[in-house]
Amino acid sequence: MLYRENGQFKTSYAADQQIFPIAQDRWAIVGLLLFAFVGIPLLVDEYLLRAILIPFLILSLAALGVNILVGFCGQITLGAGAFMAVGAYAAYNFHIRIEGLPLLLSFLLGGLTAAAVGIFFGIPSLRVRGLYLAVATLAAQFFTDWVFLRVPWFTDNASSGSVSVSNLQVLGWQIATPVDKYLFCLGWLVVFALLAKNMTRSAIGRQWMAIRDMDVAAEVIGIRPLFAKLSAFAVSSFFVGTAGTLWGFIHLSSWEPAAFSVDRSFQLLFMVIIGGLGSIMGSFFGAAFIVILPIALNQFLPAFGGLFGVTISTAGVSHAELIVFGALIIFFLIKEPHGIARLWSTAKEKLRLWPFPH
Amino acid sequence: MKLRKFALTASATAVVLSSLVAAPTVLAQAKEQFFPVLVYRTGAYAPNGTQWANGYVDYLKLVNAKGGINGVKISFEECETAYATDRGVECYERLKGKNGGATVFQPLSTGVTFALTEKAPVDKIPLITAGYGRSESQNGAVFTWNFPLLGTYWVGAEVAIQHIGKKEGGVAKLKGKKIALVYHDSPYGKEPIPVLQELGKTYGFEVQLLPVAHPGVEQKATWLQIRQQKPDYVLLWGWGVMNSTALREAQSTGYPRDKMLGIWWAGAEPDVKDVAEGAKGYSALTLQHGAEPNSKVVKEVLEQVYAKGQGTGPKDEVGQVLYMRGLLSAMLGVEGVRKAQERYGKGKVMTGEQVRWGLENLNLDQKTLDSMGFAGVMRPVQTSCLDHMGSSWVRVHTWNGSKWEFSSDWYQADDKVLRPMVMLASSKYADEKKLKPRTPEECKK
Amino acid sequence: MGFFLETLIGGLMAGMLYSLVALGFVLIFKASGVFNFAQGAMVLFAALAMARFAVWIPDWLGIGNPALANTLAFLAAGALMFVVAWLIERLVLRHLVNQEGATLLMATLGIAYVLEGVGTSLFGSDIYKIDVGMPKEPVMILEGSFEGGLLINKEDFVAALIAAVLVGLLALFFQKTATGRALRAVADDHQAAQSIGIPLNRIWVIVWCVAGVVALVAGVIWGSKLGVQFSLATVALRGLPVVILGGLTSIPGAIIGGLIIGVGEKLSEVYLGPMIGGGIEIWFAYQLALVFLLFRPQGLFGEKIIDRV
Amino acid sequence: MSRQIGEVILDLKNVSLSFGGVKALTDISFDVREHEIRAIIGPNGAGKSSMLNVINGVYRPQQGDIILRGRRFSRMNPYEAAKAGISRTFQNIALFKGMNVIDNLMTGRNLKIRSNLIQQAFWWGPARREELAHRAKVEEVIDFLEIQHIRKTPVGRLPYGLQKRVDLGRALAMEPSILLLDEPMAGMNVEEKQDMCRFILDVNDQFGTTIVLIEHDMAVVMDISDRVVVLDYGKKIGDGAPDEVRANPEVITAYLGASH
Repeated sequence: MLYRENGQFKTSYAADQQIFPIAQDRWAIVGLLLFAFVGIPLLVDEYLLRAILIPFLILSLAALGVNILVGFCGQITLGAGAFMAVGAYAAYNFHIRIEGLPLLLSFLLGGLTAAAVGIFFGIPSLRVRGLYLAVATLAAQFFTDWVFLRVPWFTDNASSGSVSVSNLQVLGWQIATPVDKYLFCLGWLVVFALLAKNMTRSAIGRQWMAIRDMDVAAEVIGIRPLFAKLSAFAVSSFFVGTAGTLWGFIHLSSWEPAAFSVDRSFQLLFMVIIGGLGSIMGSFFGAAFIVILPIALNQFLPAFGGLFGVTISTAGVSHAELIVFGALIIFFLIKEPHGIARLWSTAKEKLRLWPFPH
Repeated sequence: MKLRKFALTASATAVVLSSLVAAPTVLAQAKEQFFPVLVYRTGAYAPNGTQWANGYVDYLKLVNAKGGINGVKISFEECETAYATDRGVECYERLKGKNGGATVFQPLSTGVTFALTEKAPVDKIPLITAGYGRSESQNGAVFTWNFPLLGTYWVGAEVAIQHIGKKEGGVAKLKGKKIALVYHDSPYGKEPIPVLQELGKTYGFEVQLLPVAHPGVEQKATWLQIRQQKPDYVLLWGWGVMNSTALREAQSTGYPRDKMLGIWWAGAEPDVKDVAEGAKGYSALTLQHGAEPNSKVVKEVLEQVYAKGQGTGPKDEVGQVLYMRGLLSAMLGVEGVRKAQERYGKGKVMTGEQVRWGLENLNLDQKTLDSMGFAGVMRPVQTSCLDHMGSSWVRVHTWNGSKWEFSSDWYQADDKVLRPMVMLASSKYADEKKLKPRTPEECKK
Repeated sequence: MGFFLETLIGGLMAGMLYSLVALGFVLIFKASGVFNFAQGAMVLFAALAMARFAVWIPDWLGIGNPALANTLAFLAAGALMFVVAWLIERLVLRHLVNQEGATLLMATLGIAYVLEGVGTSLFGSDIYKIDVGMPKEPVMILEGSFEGGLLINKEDFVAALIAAVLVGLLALFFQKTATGRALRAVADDHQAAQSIGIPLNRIWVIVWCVAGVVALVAGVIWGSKLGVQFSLATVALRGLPVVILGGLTSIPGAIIGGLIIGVGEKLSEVYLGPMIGGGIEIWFAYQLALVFLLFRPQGLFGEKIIDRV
Repeated sequence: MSRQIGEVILDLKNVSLSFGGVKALTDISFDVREHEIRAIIGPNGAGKSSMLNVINGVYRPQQGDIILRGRRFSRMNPYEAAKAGISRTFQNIALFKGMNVIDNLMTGRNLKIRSNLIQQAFWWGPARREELAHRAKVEEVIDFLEIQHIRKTPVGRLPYGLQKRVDLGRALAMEPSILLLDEPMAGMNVEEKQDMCRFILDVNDQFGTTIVLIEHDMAVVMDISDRVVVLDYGKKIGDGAPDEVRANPEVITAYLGASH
């Protein structure tokens, strides 16, 4: 009954165009942010931070990027992993080759490099679309896999081809403990999520969505497909690229191209599909779902089997994980093609009317 | 409303999150030494990973059946990594604090090893990488928590050249020869390259590099190139299905199998059994042991574990090459604990830091090994603070169409060649990471 | 010259196998507009079934004759693929009629995961052998014409032949039988086909069954070459550039595309690879497909897409 | 009517268009004067929609010129056309289904947006001001079309008639000088048609917008248009004021004749 917008009249367009036009939502988000910045570091142990929360934050950022391209602009990509790799390796090279370059700047430059590469691999989108484009993006994936394995310059001639970083400092802040890493990723994500939201609610976002929904009509209105598509590729790759830098620098701190393989690309695509195409919020839901599901299954299935006196082997769990994962994807596609975000907003609609059904 | 929604969300989150960490920690108080087991029983590398894991777990079960480590029972938990680095890291994070803290990690993946090398010093948990991992981590002064026991890839590469040299009738005869390296395109496969190139310069042979992309099922072009270039020898540095594919392609392009020499990860039953006759004459290095179905320790496993129906894998695979590798790896970890107990108190549960001391002061002489049932399986290992490898004995075995047979004497890697490279690479690492290598004095502590 | 020919022939034979995988894609796409990412998982599943049945069936029935055991295993695996096809239509596709291509694509990715999981739980994740008596040793021909002669891989040759025969049979099936014609009608226009009384659901089951059989044949060939294990699922990724090059809706496209990709990647790896470090064939195939796409967005033989406003 | 019909602003000269050998338009010429309502009629498949598509550059004619305010284009492209002030609606409603009404109309303001991507990302300075200004403009269109109650509804959920109105709204949001309407009244009931007629006349009257219109409903066409072009099988068979066209025998046999 408390979740109502009655009485909250908008007196200006500015008020109507806020990200969260309903006051309760604004408070909830403030609460959530407070909890994330203050509560979680106090409450949560290292395992949760390192194995779940940090990957969740970073993959949310990547999913956000993929969602911009797939969900908002309608260009399917199976090569997101490639742009993570480009971001990570570019940032690595800026980091080690330019003495004294601030880490933040390396990260941003990594993202920008990814954006540039993204534009390049986005060019086919001007000619081909849909499934053909999806496969074309795989070309980017396999090509970058190869480049970072094979061109020693990118890995600073490391004999093994694996690179590592340490002693990360941002503006004098040593990012060493899991809590530091968590807070850094969280801060980064909050900023970029805000930027993403702003883009999607202003002219550029409308251009992307117009191209997605009806590209001929968009062109007739004066939206240039070239600009709209390539800017989506650029922004998306930038996001995905910086997620890659965080994944490499902050999460793994030592990585090889396999960290950004085609499996990662599929994983990111699943996140946006399950989370909700064309929804900022959905990217978070999707990332949470995909990060937690396998770990949860891993922990629950043996315990669950134990209840019935069945020991489920490690292999059994992994197989079950594949099956459950696949089945859930299918289930979502059939039951809720718009993903968890839609479930969420339906629930909110219901809540607004509760306790009256209509 | 906000409050209620918030409370709901928060409690739901709390339930999910706590269930993720909580459950088994309750049991942790028991006096048990916890061995996390990172395995891969699914995915592209499962056929090989599974055998290793079975051997590893069976040995832990054997130790328990025999009363534990001076009375301390071993507890263990598997975690599936699927040979993927990020999943390996997650497993590490999940298991490192469980059941009173992890004793030692053995990730069985070079990629995971690279990632954990950064993390282990912070958590103070030793990392045993018997026969894989970073070659320069032999230097315990810099890599204080890594233990590439029994051998590294550089040892493998150096011995491989020794063996080829011997077959040719002396390393001097290698001049002008051409040796191709068919390798898994990953940190694992790239490790031997610097040593081969170095030796190539010294002895005057040419090294031809032929990378094979993961998972290694597409090698037609590689073997066409081999057919064209006609290298005198082919070194096979593969893992999983890549090995058997290489042998099949060698067969179908007619490259003589007896000119092929594999690393010890390319010399086990899953690699050759389906190629059977087609792989006859193919040789591979061994990490001391081969297939050892007749060794005493295997008999013990069969009697004390399998006879009671507690075996982890199929009985007929007990004693196969990768099974033995897993078993040996577990043994090394257990012996590290045993050694640590000598110093820090017998019958107590050791911390990771104490186990590191144990691993650094490992001294398994032949008598001890024989008494543990490893007679004929392996040779003595003695580590120190500065040498985390302990020994570099290697034999070669050859597939006769139905089983592996030893076909060479013992080799030992040439320290004169490898030591400078290890020192150079590890000091480069120390510089990058701004680490101060341990001095001999610090070691004594 | 001899070596060039060898590479060329090797590429053509590898290409024929790619065509076989690509054919699975094309069949399903033509009839239902589904881009079936699960084709690789189907290959794995079928091969696993075949490999295990070939061991189990003699055990159950006490058959000693390996040829008979293989035949029975093949039939059993084929029957299993029919069941799989039926289940896929029943449980998944039926509920996703008229969804967008992207949704269907994701659904097949889900199917792929389920098939991989079910396959490895039912049949195990070890490496298994399919032995249908393929010749393994190479032969040399034309030793008089070229120095060292031309080496022909008999196994590849037989595999390519089988693939070619299967492709031929499928073409006949599509052209000559009533079911084939119905399938083509569905491919051209779903609604029109339905309106003249072609039952869409049945057609889909049939086409997935056919794709299942194609997967089984591909699985047997690849499994016999490489051993049956998890990596077989990745052959789907090898088939993708082929369909892109050939066009998603064209059976001849799948064949020609397979040959072009096969030859292209082998030649590139052998001649271009050493210059830039090797291991290039996978991405080269994709780039090759991409370059073609830029000039012909619908693939070599695909139907031209015209926008209507 | 108070409006003053002006000079020729759009002139099509000898336009021919074919698709892979099939002729859609053959050697068609006609002009459009400023502020007038110009109708294109003809039986199904006469090439009417193709004609509109040529005018705003969706299709590229093989031959012929388009002269817009004295500038000669041998081929238009949609972006150039939009910049030159041509906007249009679509026969099969080409709204952006994933967006709500306001956002659909806001896309119409796209060409007038000056702030760049970075400014928009930060929702800062000019970007924010612009967003508000354009929103105000869009609200005017909403008021004009009387669709205030559905502003925040996703267009996919709207009934057909309203979708058509939003389609018109999006075109109006561009503040076009020439508005191309492709069967704006197809599929509507009488009441909706009357509304739509009123909006078209009001647009023409209040904003002085030149209108090129395709419509099937003869009564409507004859009522509201100033001049009519008749196409049949891609050829022009008549051109002139409604009454003239009605009297043209060729038109009667080809088109009107078809109805008896």
